[in-house]
Amino acid sequence: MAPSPDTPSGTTREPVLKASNLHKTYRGGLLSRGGAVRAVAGVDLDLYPGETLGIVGESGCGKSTLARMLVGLERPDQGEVTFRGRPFFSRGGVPRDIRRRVQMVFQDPLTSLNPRMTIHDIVAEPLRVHRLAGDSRAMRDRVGELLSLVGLSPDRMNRFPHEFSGGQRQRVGIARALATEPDVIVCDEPVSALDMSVQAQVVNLFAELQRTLGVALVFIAHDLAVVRHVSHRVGVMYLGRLAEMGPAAEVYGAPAHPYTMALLSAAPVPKPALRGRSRIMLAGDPPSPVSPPPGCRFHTRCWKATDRCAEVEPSLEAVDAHYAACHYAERAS
Amino acid sequence: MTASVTAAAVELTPRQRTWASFRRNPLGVGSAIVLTLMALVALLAPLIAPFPEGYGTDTSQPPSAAHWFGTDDIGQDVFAQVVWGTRVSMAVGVSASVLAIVIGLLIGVSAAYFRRLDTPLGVLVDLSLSLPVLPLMILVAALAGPSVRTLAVVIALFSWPEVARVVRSQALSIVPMPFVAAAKVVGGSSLWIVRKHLLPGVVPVVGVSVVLTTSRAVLAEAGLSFLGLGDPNSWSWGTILHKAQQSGALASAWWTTLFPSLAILLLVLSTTLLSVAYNDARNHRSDS
Amino acid sequence: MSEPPVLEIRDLRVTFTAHGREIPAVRGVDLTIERGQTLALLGESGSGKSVTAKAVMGLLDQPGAHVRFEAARLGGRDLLAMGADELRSLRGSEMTLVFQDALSALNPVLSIGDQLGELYRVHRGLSRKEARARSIEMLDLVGIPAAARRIGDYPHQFSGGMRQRILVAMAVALEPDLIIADEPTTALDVTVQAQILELIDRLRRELGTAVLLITHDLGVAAEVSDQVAVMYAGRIVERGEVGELYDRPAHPYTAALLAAIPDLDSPASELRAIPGAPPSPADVPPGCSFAPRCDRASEICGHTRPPLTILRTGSDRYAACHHSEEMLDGALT
Amino acid sequence: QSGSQASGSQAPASADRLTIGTTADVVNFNPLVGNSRTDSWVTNLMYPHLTQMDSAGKRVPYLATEWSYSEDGKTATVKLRDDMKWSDGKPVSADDVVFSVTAVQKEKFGVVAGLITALDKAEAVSPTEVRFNLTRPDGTFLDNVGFWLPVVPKHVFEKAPSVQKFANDANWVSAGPFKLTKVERGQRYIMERVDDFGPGAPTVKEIVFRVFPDVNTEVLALRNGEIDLIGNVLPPATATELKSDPNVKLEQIPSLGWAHLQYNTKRKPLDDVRVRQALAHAVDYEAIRNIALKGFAKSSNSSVLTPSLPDYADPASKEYVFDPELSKKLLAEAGQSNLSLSMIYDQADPNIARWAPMVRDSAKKAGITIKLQGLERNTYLDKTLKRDFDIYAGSWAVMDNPPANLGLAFKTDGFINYAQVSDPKLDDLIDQAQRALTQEEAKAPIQEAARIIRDQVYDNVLYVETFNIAHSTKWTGFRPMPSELLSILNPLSLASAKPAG
Amino acid sequence: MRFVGLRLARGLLTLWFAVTVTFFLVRLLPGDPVLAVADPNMTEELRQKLLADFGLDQPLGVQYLDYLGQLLQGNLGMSFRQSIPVTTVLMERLPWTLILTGSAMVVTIVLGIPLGVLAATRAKGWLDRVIQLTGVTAQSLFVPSVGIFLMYVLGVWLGWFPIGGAVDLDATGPAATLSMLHHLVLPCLSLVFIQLGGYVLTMRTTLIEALGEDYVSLAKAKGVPPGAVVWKHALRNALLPTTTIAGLQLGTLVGGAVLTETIYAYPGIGRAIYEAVGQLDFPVLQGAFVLLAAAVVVANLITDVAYGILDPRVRTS
Ligand SMILES: Nc1ncnc2c1ncn2[C@@H]1O[C@H](COP(=O)(O)OP(=O)(O)OP(=O)(O)O)[C@@H](O)[C@H]1O
Ligand SMILES: Nc1ncnc2c1ncn2[C@@H]1O[C@H](COP(=O)(O)OP(=O)(O)OP(=O)(O)O)[C@@H](O)[C@H]1O
Ligand SMILES: [Mg+2]
Ligand SMILES: [Mg+2]
Repeated sequence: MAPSPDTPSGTTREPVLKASNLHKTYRGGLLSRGGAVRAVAGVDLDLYPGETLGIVGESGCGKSTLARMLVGLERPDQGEVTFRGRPFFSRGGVPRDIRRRVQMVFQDPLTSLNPRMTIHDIVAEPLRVHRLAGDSRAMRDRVGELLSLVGLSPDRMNRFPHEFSGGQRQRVGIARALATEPDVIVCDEPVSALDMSVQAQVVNLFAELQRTLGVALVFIAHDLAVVRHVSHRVGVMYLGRLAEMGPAAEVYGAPAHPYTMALLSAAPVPKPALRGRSRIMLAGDPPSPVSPPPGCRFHTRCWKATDRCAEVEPSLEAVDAHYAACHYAERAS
Repeated sequence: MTASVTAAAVELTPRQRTWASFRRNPLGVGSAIVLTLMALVALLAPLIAPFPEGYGTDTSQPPSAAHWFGTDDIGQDVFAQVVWGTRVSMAVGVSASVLAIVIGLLIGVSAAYFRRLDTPLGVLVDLSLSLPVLPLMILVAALAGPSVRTLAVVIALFSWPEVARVVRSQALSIVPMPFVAAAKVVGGSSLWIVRKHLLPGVVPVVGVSVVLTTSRAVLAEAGLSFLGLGDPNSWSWGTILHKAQQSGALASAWWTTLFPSLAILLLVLSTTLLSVAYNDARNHRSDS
Repeated sequence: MSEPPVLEIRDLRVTFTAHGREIPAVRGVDLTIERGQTLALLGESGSGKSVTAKAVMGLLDQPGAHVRFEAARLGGRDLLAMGADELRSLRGSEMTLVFQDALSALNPVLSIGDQLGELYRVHRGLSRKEARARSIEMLDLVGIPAAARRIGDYPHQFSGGMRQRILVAMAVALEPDLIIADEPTTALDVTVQAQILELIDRLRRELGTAVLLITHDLGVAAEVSDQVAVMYAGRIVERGEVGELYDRPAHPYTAALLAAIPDLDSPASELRAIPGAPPSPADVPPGCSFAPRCDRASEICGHTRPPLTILRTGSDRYAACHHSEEMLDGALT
Repeated sequence: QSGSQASGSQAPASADRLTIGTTADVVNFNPLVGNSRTDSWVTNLMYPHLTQMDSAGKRVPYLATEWSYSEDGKTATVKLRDDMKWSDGKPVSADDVVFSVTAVQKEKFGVVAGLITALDKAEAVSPTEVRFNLTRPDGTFLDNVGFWLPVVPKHVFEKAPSVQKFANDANWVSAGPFKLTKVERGQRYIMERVDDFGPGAPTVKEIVFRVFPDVNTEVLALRNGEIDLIGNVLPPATATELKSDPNVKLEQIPSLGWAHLQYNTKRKPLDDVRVRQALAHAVDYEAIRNIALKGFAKSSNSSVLTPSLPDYADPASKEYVFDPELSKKLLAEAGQSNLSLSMIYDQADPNIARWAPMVRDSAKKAGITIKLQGLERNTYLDKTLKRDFDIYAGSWAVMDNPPANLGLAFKTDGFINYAQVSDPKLDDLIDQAQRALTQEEAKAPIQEAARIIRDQVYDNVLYVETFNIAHSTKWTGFRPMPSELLSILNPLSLASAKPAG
Repeated sequence: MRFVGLRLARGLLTLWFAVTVTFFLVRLLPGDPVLAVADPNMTEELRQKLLADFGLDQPLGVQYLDYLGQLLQGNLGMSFRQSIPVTTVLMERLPWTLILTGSAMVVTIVLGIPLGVLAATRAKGWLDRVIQLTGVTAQSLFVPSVGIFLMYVLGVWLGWFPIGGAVDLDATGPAATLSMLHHLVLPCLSLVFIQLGGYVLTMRTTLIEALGEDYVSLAKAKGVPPGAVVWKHALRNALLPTTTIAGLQLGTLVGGAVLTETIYAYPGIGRAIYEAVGQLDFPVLQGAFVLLAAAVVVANLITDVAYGILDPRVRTS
């Protein structure tokens, strides 16, 4: 029941990364209080070679948790992630070659770089771990190459992260992710921490890298416009589940799920002329993932909700060219 | 990009910034100087004063030009005792703290990194911290018999939980950092991460810990020696006080108590001030 | 000009001394807000927006901060001539502040009722009971359900959106002349952000308050403000009516920002990124601060700083650029 | 009046209360068990002994009025006073004496048990006469029993299943000059005068023992007027200093014991007498007495018969000379070089802790390395009993009867034969002295034994300390007795103490 | 409730740990406890009998279980030396230790909080430096040195305070209370000296931190008077870490009490421990440790409760 591929080339190929029925619940420790947080509750997705899959959703809906499971940082409670058909978690942990093939770019470029290591050491770390470069000379060359690739001058590789600007730091993070020549890069809000004037540089870099290197990207962000800009397909998450998933143009152009509609309509548009357009204002706040509402998770804030929504949880089903999890999904026709 | 390069170039590294703001703190610099001097005194004790032994004819003399700190009841030079005491007190302090740091570091880092160990180790640390330590030290020191080595080991044995606690909390703040996750994604093993990311990360707090544990160890050594559990073959400040007390001269020969007490105060005070200054310098927020 | 502007600031300069160095965070800012008007102060991280707000509120009383105004008037009253107590009595009643992060801005150990009621007790001298009654009214006003029951609750017991609403309630409680909202919605989800912006806007309309809205989101500014001022490196580089400014930016920085925004409707393959990064506040280039990144920069930009001047074209438009006239001309042709 | 006023030292004393400082609590109120100093001081005031001692170590009457041996030396008889009463009104009788000695004999505990091995059976001949049947003639028996055995009330102690485990911590029934009325552990012990005390009613109405952490504080308290008397012996340095204090009087008390070094004769090379002699000549005796003891010590001429017991002392004995060269020569003869030995001592003993380093330093001059092992008291005792040492530095507190004491200390397998001496000739001489029923008879063999001990260096006596006991000049009338146990805190002394002027 | 339950369980665990550690440490002491009781020259037969009497002839494991069993019934055993129950020995001492440490704690808090506030609100000013320096110096003092110094200056030279003991013999009624306080001053002062620094410094740091928080800025922005900003808004938050520190420092306080009681002949548990070590009185030693550990546990529980009261985040969940 996974969404069918809708890659840029439109061909049906084997997914590089496939997640099926992922669940992750954070339980408090022995001595802590509070209930279990159901961060991700049943997510399926496929990632095809060379495509960019965007994930949007509000804070706390489980985007990062999903990302961490996709790269094997977190072991799903239920379901599994496979890389080219091979499961991530075998007995001895994640196999090294899968580790090599799936990389990640983090949200905050400063905290994801160890402040005590030079740029060279940071970018060289994956090379060292996987013994990908011979001697230290070869290592330097390779690091220089990677830095050039992301538009950084190699002669600054002996400096420390704090000597770089936000955008440059994020480039270092990208260079590190590229070091092992991965097939998949999962980006968890890679531009949200950047200044608006720098954001575009990095977004462009991603687009370009993907074009030239052909890596598959999972691009997570809360900024709808940015996701729209880079993604071929887009998934919309709400409270640990996918509400809608499909080709970017479809999801943005003809949203089927009420939540997607609300999200699109609430996003501020930098065009004063469009002010005063009619908007869907949702009532209340997103419910807490500690006790998600029964039935459709969105029904507490949904203007279309009926009794059925409060009882039956809708599954992700095909709606026109994309998928939505709503009993009353809006069809284009 | 040139503008940002020049902009960044003026920024100081955290270490330079720490050093710059440390340098401006007279108390911190003063303490560092005092500590260095005391370390020198400890190292060069044989050049400064002869080992206090035997007896002299000028017994219980107040401070004078011949005996700067006076003499004790068998005519030994208190100055020489204090000088040589510096050696033992500092040696015990430093070795106990090094030992405590090693244990505390191992336990603290393991507890923070290996989640399964955290609860048992955390409980162990908490439990050890809530024991009344001095009585236990008295007991164990009595058990093991007095020698400098025993003292160092005993003090270390009861000082590591404090270190472990500090290390653990610092390591716990590093473990969830994205750069640790990044190292994991990149394929680093647990050992790799502990070695390359955690240990270097806790070094600054361990630095402070070394200083504080040393001063606490010096106090503990003095306390135990004062209670008569010190090494009779060597002079430490606590031993001088103990002998002064034994000879019943506390009330009259004030110099036999004052100078070792001052030495203890000076060492502990300067280590504490040093760590406070270092912490202040590192904590850039409080600097504004 | 029958009524004096609610806020009038001339030549605000703020310098911090830290680590033996001077950081001129704000270098000469003029602001005027009329009654019932919303002025959006735009600018990226570190450009001095928050410092400006704090300086106006008189909150920069810490050692190491040096604040200088040429003139500061609130509703015609000279703030510079006032004593500390007088100023304090203005704070919270005549001018109020809404913080970005409600969780850290609300005192975790005091109940909401206590924190809200404090305003009435300090400024109006009401009794505990009266203050409580008024607080409940205020919570009702900003849409906290079951306000009377929740008045004794603590901040951590509320959701993010509710906390932000409580902050807004505090800001409007005593019907101030001026509300300064420092990125009041950055920590919130878009759907909740829309609610809060709506709330602030409603209260402004109802009470006729002037609002200084600080944001770095061009979309947010476009949605709610009447006037926009753009800050760059501690200075206002452009200001004007929102529609005009977005349509025909008179400063290259504004123009570049607008061009760098991904557009939901037209996902172009390449964003127009601004090269480089904002200068560090401790080390701003001479001349125009934006010159190193500006594609229009000419020789004069490198050494002569353009003042903020009123523009020939447009109504009440100001810009600080040697080339603004040609920009506007270019836009017209 | 003995409150906290600092100027208290100026006010005259009243006979209402005498406050004595001590540095320890009473551990056990059972006089047959308790063996700390404070225990003895307090219980001595409550439980009479048969005899006391004069300043020359001669026994003087207390509960006993007369004592003697039979011709064959196999029975000893003691006559008791008839005017002593337990505090519950019952008279102190021969039955109590018999009960006390029999309990010790049966349960074998405390100091006394080791001293009465000759006892076969004790019986009350009349309420005021006790007869001891002995298994062998023992001229030391009466001295030992008389001096060491506290007499406890039979009608109280017999109720306990084991006398040894009887805590005796409340409702005391006593017969001394004072009775214990109140105990505040860690603070003080309050004793009240017994008006009809047989040997004469005490002057002081109340005696308070107050607990202090150390002598330093006691001295401060004495000067402050908080206490009237320091029970503990003053460290020499303190005594020197207090000498000049007009408000303080020092009583000089001879010690019945001595400080000494013992060499473990079972360990090589200490089994060689030349090595022991070399060690003996490597000690600077004068310096130890003059510097460490500040002159408050007498030489005993290297003899175990000390000047404190003039009746036994041997004037011919000569102290070893301090002569490192001679030591070296002796060592060379014995074929020893680079001799390195360890020396144990009780770290808590201030005097020994003072002179132990001096012993080490003087030995160095003779090329002998001595490693000091100042031990915590219990470890020290343990090592001593296991004879686990090269050199033992210590002191014996009360050696009141040479034939008895030398037997324990130097006879093969003697209880306190720390040096593990095993010398048949010595054993013989000591036995001879013990059998002697009079002191005159015992003198010759015991002096011969002492000479052997000196020549063979079975014991190296350093000095006999002169104890300084300080009291406020507001008090007078004390009757000093030798030894730290009795000093001026003995029952007869405290019973006769009175305010000065 | 769950919170209180967990804390209690934790307290019990700590107690068990303390009991176990001390039990085995005490047994490992060299020397022979029997020696301390009887004459060193006793016969082997008597020795064995005594060992059996004290239960020391059993295997360690059995002794341990036995001890735990007795402990559960509130029985700490009999003192070897004094032949009376350990509980009796300790209960006589406990009140004094409680009075001493309790009063030291109260004085420390009463002095420490205002001093910390004073220093924090004048951060980097001269008063701050003076307070900080004093605090650090006090913290660095060696307890016996302070004790001797105070005793000599205030007790002997000036004669203001008695130099040892806990209460005058003759005092009764209110005079006794006065005398008790009079005796308490010096030991309490010594303890306050070593404790105060820690409190002031923590108070200062946490308060400076709190004063930089947004909620303090907001309070100022609301026009709250400066005094209320500090005492109402910042202080209550700063007290939280201070409370934790207070809990952690209890161990130090107890250690300080041992030295202080020893120096001032104060009849508390600390002195009892010192004496019991010398006498190898296992049961007393052990009992004292257990009691001290229990006191620390109880005090920690109180700290936790205080924390709960101060922090609604704990209280309301
Ligand atoms: N390690 C963890 N332990 C407990 N709860 C966690 C943990 N990590 C995440 N959570 C919780 O799981 C939920 C989902 O978190 P997640 O970080 O995946 O959200 P997100 O969509 O990435 O949000 P954001 O946009 O804020 O980054 C949240 O409620 C969060 O509090
Ligand atoms: N207390 C302070 N001490 C020293 N420098 C400060 C202080 N507060 C702010 N600054 C500096 O002043 C500059 C402007 O800061 P400000 O907080 O006004 O930026 P901002 O525009 O609000 O940015 P953001 O969008 O990140 O909130 C920054 O470079 C900051 O580092
Ligand atoms: Mg996230
Ligand atoms: Mg800001």
